[in-house]
Amino acid sequence: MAEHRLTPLAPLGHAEPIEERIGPVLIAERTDVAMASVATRRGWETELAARAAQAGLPLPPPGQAAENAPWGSFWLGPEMWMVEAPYATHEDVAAQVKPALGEAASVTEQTDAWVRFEVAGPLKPLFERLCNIDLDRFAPGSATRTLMEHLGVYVIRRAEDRMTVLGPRSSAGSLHHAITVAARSAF
Amino acid sequence: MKFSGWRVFREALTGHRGWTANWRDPDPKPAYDIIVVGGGGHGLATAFYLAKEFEQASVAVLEKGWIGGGNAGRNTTIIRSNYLLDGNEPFYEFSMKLWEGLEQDLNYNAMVSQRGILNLFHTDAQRDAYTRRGNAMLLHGADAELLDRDQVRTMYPFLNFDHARFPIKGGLLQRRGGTARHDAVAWGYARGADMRGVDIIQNCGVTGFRIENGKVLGVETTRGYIGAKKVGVAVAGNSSRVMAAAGMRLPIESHVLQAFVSEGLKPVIDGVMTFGAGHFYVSQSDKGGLVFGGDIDGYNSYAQRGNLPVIEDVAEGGMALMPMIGRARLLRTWGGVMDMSMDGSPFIDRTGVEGLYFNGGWCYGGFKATPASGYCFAHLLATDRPHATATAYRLDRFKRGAMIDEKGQGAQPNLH
Amino acid sequence: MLIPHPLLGPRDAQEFTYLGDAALIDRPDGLTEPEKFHDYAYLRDNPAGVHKELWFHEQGDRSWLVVTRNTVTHEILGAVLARDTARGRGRSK
Amino acid sequence: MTEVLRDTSGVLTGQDAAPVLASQPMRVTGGLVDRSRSVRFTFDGKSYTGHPGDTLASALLASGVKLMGRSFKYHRPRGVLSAGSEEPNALVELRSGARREPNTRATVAELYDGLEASSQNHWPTLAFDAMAVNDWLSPFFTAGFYYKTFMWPAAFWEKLYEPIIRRAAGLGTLSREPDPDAYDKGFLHCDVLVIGAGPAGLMAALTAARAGARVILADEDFALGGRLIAETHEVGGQSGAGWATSAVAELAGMPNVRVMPRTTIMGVFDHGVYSAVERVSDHFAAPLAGKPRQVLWRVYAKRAILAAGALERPIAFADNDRPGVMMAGAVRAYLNRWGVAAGKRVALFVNNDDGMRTARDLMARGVEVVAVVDPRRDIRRQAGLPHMLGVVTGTTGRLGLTGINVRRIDGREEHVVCDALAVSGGWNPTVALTAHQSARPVWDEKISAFLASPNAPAGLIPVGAAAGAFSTHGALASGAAKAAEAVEALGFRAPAADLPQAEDAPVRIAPFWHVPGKGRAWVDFQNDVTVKDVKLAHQENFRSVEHLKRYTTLGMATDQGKTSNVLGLAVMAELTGQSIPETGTTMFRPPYTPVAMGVLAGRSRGEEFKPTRLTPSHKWAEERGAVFVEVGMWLRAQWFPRPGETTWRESVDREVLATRKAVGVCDVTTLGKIDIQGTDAGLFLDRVYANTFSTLPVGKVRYGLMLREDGIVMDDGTTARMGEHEYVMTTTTANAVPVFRHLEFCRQCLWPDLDVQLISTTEAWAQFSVAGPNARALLSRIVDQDISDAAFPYMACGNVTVCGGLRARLFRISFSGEMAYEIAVPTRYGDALVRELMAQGQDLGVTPYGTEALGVLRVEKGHVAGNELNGQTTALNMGLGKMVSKKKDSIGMVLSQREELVREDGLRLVGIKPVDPAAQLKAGSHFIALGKDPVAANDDGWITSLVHSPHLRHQIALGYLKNGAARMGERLRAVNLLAKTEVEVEIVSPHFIDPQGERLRG
Repeated sequence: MAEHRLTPLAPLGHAEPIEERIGPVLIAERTDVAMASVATRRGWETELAARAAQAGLPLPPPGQAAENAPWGSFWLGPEMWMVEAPYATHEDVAAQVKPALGEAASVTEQTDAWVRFEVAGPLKPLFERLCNIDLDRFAPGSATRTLMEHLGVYVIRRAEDRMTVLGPRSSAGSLHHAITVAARSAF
Repeated sequence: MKFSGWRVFREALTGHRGWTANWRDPDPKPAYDIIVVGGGGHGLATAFYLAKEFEQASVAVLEKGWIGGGNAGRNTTIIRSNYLLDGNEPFYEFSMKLWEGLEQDLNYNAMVSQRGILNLFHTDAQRDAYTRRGNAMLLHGADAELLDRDQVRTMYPFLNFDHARFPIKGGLLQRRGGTARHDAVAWGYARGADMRGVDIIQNCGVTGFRIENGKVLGVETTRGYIGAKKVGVAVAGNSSRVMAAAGMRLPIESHVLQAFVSEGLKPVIDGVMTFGAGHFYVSQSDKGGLVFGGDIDGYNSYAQRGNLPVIEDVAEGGMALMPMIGRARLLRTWGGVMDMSMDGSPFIDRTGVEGLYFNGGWCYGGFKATPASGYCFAHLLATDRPHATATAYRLDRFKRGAMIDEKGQGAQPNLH
Repeated sequence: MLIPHPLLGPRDAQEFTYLGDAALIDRPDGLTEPEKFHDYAYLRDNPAGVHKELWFHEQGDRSWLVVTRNTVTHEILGAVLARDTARGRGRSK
Repeated sequence: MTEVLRDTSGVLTGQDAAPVLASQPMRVTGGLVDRSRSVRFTFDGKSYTGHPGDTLASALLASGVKLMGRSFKYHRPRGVLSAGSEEPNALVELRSGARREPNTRATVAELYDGLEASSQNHWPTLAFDAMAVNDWLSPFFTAGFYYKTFMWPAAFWEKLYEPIIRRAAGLGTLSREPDPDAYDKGFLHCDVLVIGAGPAGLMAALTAARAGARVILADEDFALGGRLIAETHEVGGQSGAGWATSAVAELAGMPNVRVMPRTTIMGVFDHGVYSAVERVSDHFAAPLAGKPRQVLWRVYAKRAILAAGALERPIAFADNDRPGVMMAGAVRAYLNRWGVAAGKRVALFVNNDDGMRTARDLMARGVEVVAVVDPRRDIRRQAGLPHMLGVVTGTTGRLGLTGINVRRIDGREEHVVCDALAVSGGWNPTVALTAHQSARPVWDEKISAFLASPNAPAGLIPVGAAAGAFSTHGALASGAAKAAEAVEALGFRAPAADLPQAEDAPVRIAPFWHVPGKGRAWVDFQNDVTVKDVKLAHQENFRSVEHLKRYTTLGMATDQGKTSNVLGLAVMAELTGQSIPETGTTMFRPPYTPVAMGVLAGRSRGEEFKPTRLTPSHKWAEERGAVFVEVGMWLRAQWFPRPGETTWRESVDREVLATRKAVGVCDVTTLGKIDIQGTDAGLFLDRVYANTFSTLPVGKVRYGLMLREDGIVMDDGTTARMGEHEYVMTTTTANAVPVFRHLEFCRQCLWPDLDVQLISTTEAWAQFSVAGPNARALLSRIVDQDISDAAFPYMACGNVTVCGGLRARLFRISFSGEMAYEIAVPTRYGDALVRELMAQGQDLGVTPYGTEALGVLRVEKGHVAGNELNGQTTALNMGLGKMVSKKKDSIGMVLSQREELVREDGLRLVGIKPVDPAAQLKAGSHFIALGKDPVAANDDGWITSLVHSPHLRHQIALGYLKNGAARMGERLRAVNLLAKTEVEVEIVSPHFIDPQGERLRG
């Protein structure tokens, strides 16, 4: 962690991220993951694959997420991925990824662009009220971007009963409200 | 036959045996001086004014289905002349003046009702834009008033003033705006034109034009060839389809616009209201239904029906603006095919083919324009000169850079 | 409506933003053929029937797609990445 | 689910025969209501009791209440016609206060304890309605009479006639209060959606589910079984209701099945999207805490089985609308499902065998059947039935039926005393959903009814009565067969269905529509459309079905013509002498039944109408008591009031002056930021911007002007070159999204092989403008590196660290005209950074400023913003024409040069100041030359942006003026006709302060 005298604020506006249990689900705000986007430079497709593999960075196919500690990643769009790593060790993750990929990729810091909610519990009754994904066809390891109460979000299914929701940080409050209201309606 | 209260009274006493057909169903003649393609409001109004104002004795209206069955019978019946730009405002104000005398013109009660139209604003920038617009309206001799929040609240106390995401800051009011009974407008023009000798020919679809040496000679139809000295096309959403038969590409896309009506309710909304922070506008009909709508579906379409997202979007706007509407029930939805132009404004113009004239590009604003559109198209067809209020509606305006873009959205029809 | 995304399968049209006729891919060159810009920017075939059109997966993977759709029935006959269509029409740099 | 699984044994045996309660005189034995419990409710303030399982209609009928409403136009007394959602007559206001629901159909309102209902559309009372005078005036109030009168004198329409008509409009009344209940929405996915849980639907669901498909079974009713629970047919050797109960039980127990009672499929949309409304709480007095009243489900189904059954249609004869005249099927439903007799002496008027069931069922319960009137000559008489070959020519009884007039085939007329008349004109398959995508139903002679068009939506498959298979066996068989086809097409293997035994009576019907004669025969009961009105429409040439509907309002009531459309069409066919298919067909549009607006909006209402975006400094600004303003989805600090300041002007003036004098800080995070990388990034920018960027040195920023392809300005902002192949573009707050979309279009569709990658970083960085003479002094206390003018000159940019090592980005750019920087840190530190800036800047006079001061500063400097970039103006209009490079091809370059856009005398951006410094201007005022009339011909332009400049101590403005560049120093009037004010103004340069820009470089 860089040494400096500024103290961070979590997206929901508190010093620490907050958690809430509603019925069987736990909805937890998380700030301990750093993220950067990785986009293939034109003509460097194979080279990027090689360098990523060497660096242990998984670059999953469309609609998928992958993990290879300390790295995680999910597909954003054609030739573009989001790379995740623990914030404690990779605060400036873009700077840490770029050297490994060099000219093969454009790398952009994304960590604080997003609010991250980890949702644990029975997912279907909650998410069928939130977004248009067919959970029966959205197995663990699936990742997609979709709409949630007018907001563009990424949903990544980590396990049968665990989902990550990434939303625009500035709308953290609205997104949290949407998820909790849906939970109260569902359970 | 002249319609009047006395006539209704007499017929009531004699079992209504005296009423006759509102218009004939003649077979097409071999040829006419002027053929109007399209038996919607604009086509019928054009025929009416051709006969009444420009003494044209040989006029036919060709309609592929039943008259008034397109957008004339599918709109939300709003009339207004609250436009910003010089190219538009004189035309729509002319239309408003024609509306104001329509019953007497037609001897038909189209229920023109000037209960006012209120455009709400929610930001300072919107207020500035409406101030500019209101002043433009007044400069053109129309009426306009700028209301503040409290004045709006006195008018419509049930709007969401206290818990709104985008609080109401005021509104631009045109008291002369309002509604008219859309079907009756088409029927009134049809009856008026028929009485003046116009042949209204239903179930007669135009399949092509006979053009020789750059001049139109007549039209091929599902009921055979019909000759004509001049042909005026006023087919709204089908403009591209029909004009393609004359070899023309138009600055127009066809899009579907949905409209909605609630169950009949005792009167709550007197005039017309538009929400400034979402896609929702509403009025209440004389039968009690809330008549409302929102944005177009947004994709090219010739289907007279839309999809669910727009229905939800409109309902969200309605709930945001007037949360009492939650317990009113949506009764019916339908769709019309809009001739969305590249700058959101219409065309009334000659074409590259001599004797072939075009009226279209009305987007979702065609109903309020019906009288002036008919009058100005008749003027052009009869005199070959554009009417003074319609000089800007030229097909070549994009070549010259003379767009009439009220919304400032540029050459993307679904944004207008 | 459901758009058959070539990479992601069927996706609700609500995730997309519509632009218009796929002919917008064929932009003329501003220096060598300025006279073509009026027709390019303003005239449309606007067919009643099969239409190739541009949809942007704004709430998805940010791909521009060329969707082939019937404007009368709304039936969708296919969808491809606009990038591939553009290359197919000779566009490069 | 418990109520749909309620034990139904004894439906036939009537073993649970309860003593007839005085309070429920019409209650007979049997039925599915739970007689062990009583439910209290009120109608028009009077108390009644019913049982769980009752609807409001069945409970009122049981209590002997026949009169439930008034018709729309003539205010005729109305009773229940049907037993389902097609009901046109028995409409009530349900609940009270803010929860009042007008036009609620008593036939589907599930009874709950404490239910309040009141009748509608009458004055003063239901039994005595003064408005019934309209009925006496009906000879005048024919179809469309209002089109022919009220025209003279012209002014009277709006002043007199229309207000009277409007006062009479509508049926029920809105509360005028906000709907207090919550609504929810959701998405469901399945292989097969089964619509309707009657015999066909249950059999289809069982078949599909047993094959392993994911099945959703939806029915609008709260009790599943459809006609099986309204008839006395046996299925598989047990009661139909019994079989339904076990079928539902089996389905409810399967993991791949979702059984959804109280769920109406309201619409069929493109590509297999169905909308369903689930009434979660309408059978309670109020929803439970946190729970919605209703849920709108968007159902994504690969196939849908339409098992919606059929609706019985009336026969038109004189005064066929009196309370007590009911559909025969409804009479059976009330009898068999609810244990309610429609009357003590019941007559029938039918044109098909189905009607005779009614007589048998009634007699089995000991209800007297006084006549079975049938126009068919070839009927199969049944022993013990009082058959009468003939027709009903009229009825008697004002508020309730007292008798019918019958004309026998031999011409004999007689009056039959009865208190209920069961009518059956045959059945219409419920094909509404198949027509939602404009596929018109087709007439079928065999059953004298419309069936689904072959062009119905792909994957929507009608079965059972909805497909014209009216017998129980036919329903079960077609349900099983079509469901099997459907799932096998989806790759499942359907096990052979074991069909239970059931009746298979053939359809024996002779089309019979109306009884000719004097008097009014109703076609549309709610809208009071009679055969006479149809005749008049014909006479006046409103013959096309659509003209007929619109002219007479046939089928436009809350029931959308479910019981009236086909009858009206048939009458028109008789008049034109054409066949029904030649005359036309009926169309249906969504929704299938009326839907509460609230559920279509879901949670998007009030403050949750749209998401709210907060800036990184929001919490801090709140603590400072900032006033916030909506900017798109954002909430931004508008100004920061200080104690003692009484007007917003005071605060804003202070913020502006402090910024110009010392240093101000403003959160500018809302500006769009797009990260643009790649070896072709510079080339890409040259094409999307009107000016050039490939020549911009690394570490420098440049102002960029972006055009639409039509040559109009789309957006502006600064773009910084952070590295050889790395740029950061900023957009206006409003255009961040459309600009990104546009750039992706250029990248993917126009130049797919350019090496350029884009991603938005708007929210990743908290960015603050630090402006004013002390800006550098303040920032040097924050930034760890040297930012002296030499090291970091005007328009420099770069990566730095702040506060001892936090990575940050610094841009030396100015929107205010002052020496200014924009400093960006990772968003989570935005709050800390602004607090740090305030703390470090104390002695430097640091002042936070909001969007109002921002506006004043930029107008003083003459920078354009939203009001000038309104999508109608060119670079030339803004005085930036020279920025459009003609040397390179860029988006909009060509079309920006069109004749009308480059006119010398076109609009130009100008500065405006009032000649009298004390004068008050208004944005949106138009320019009129001195001495000229305020008319459009003299309109020279308008004021776009107006502020008070504390710096100059008077108002200043920007505006567009015809030939403005050539009119510096000219005096004009700024006219605001809306407020009837005008102010003399002087046209000046838009750069009110520091035109040379020394301050910027200082």
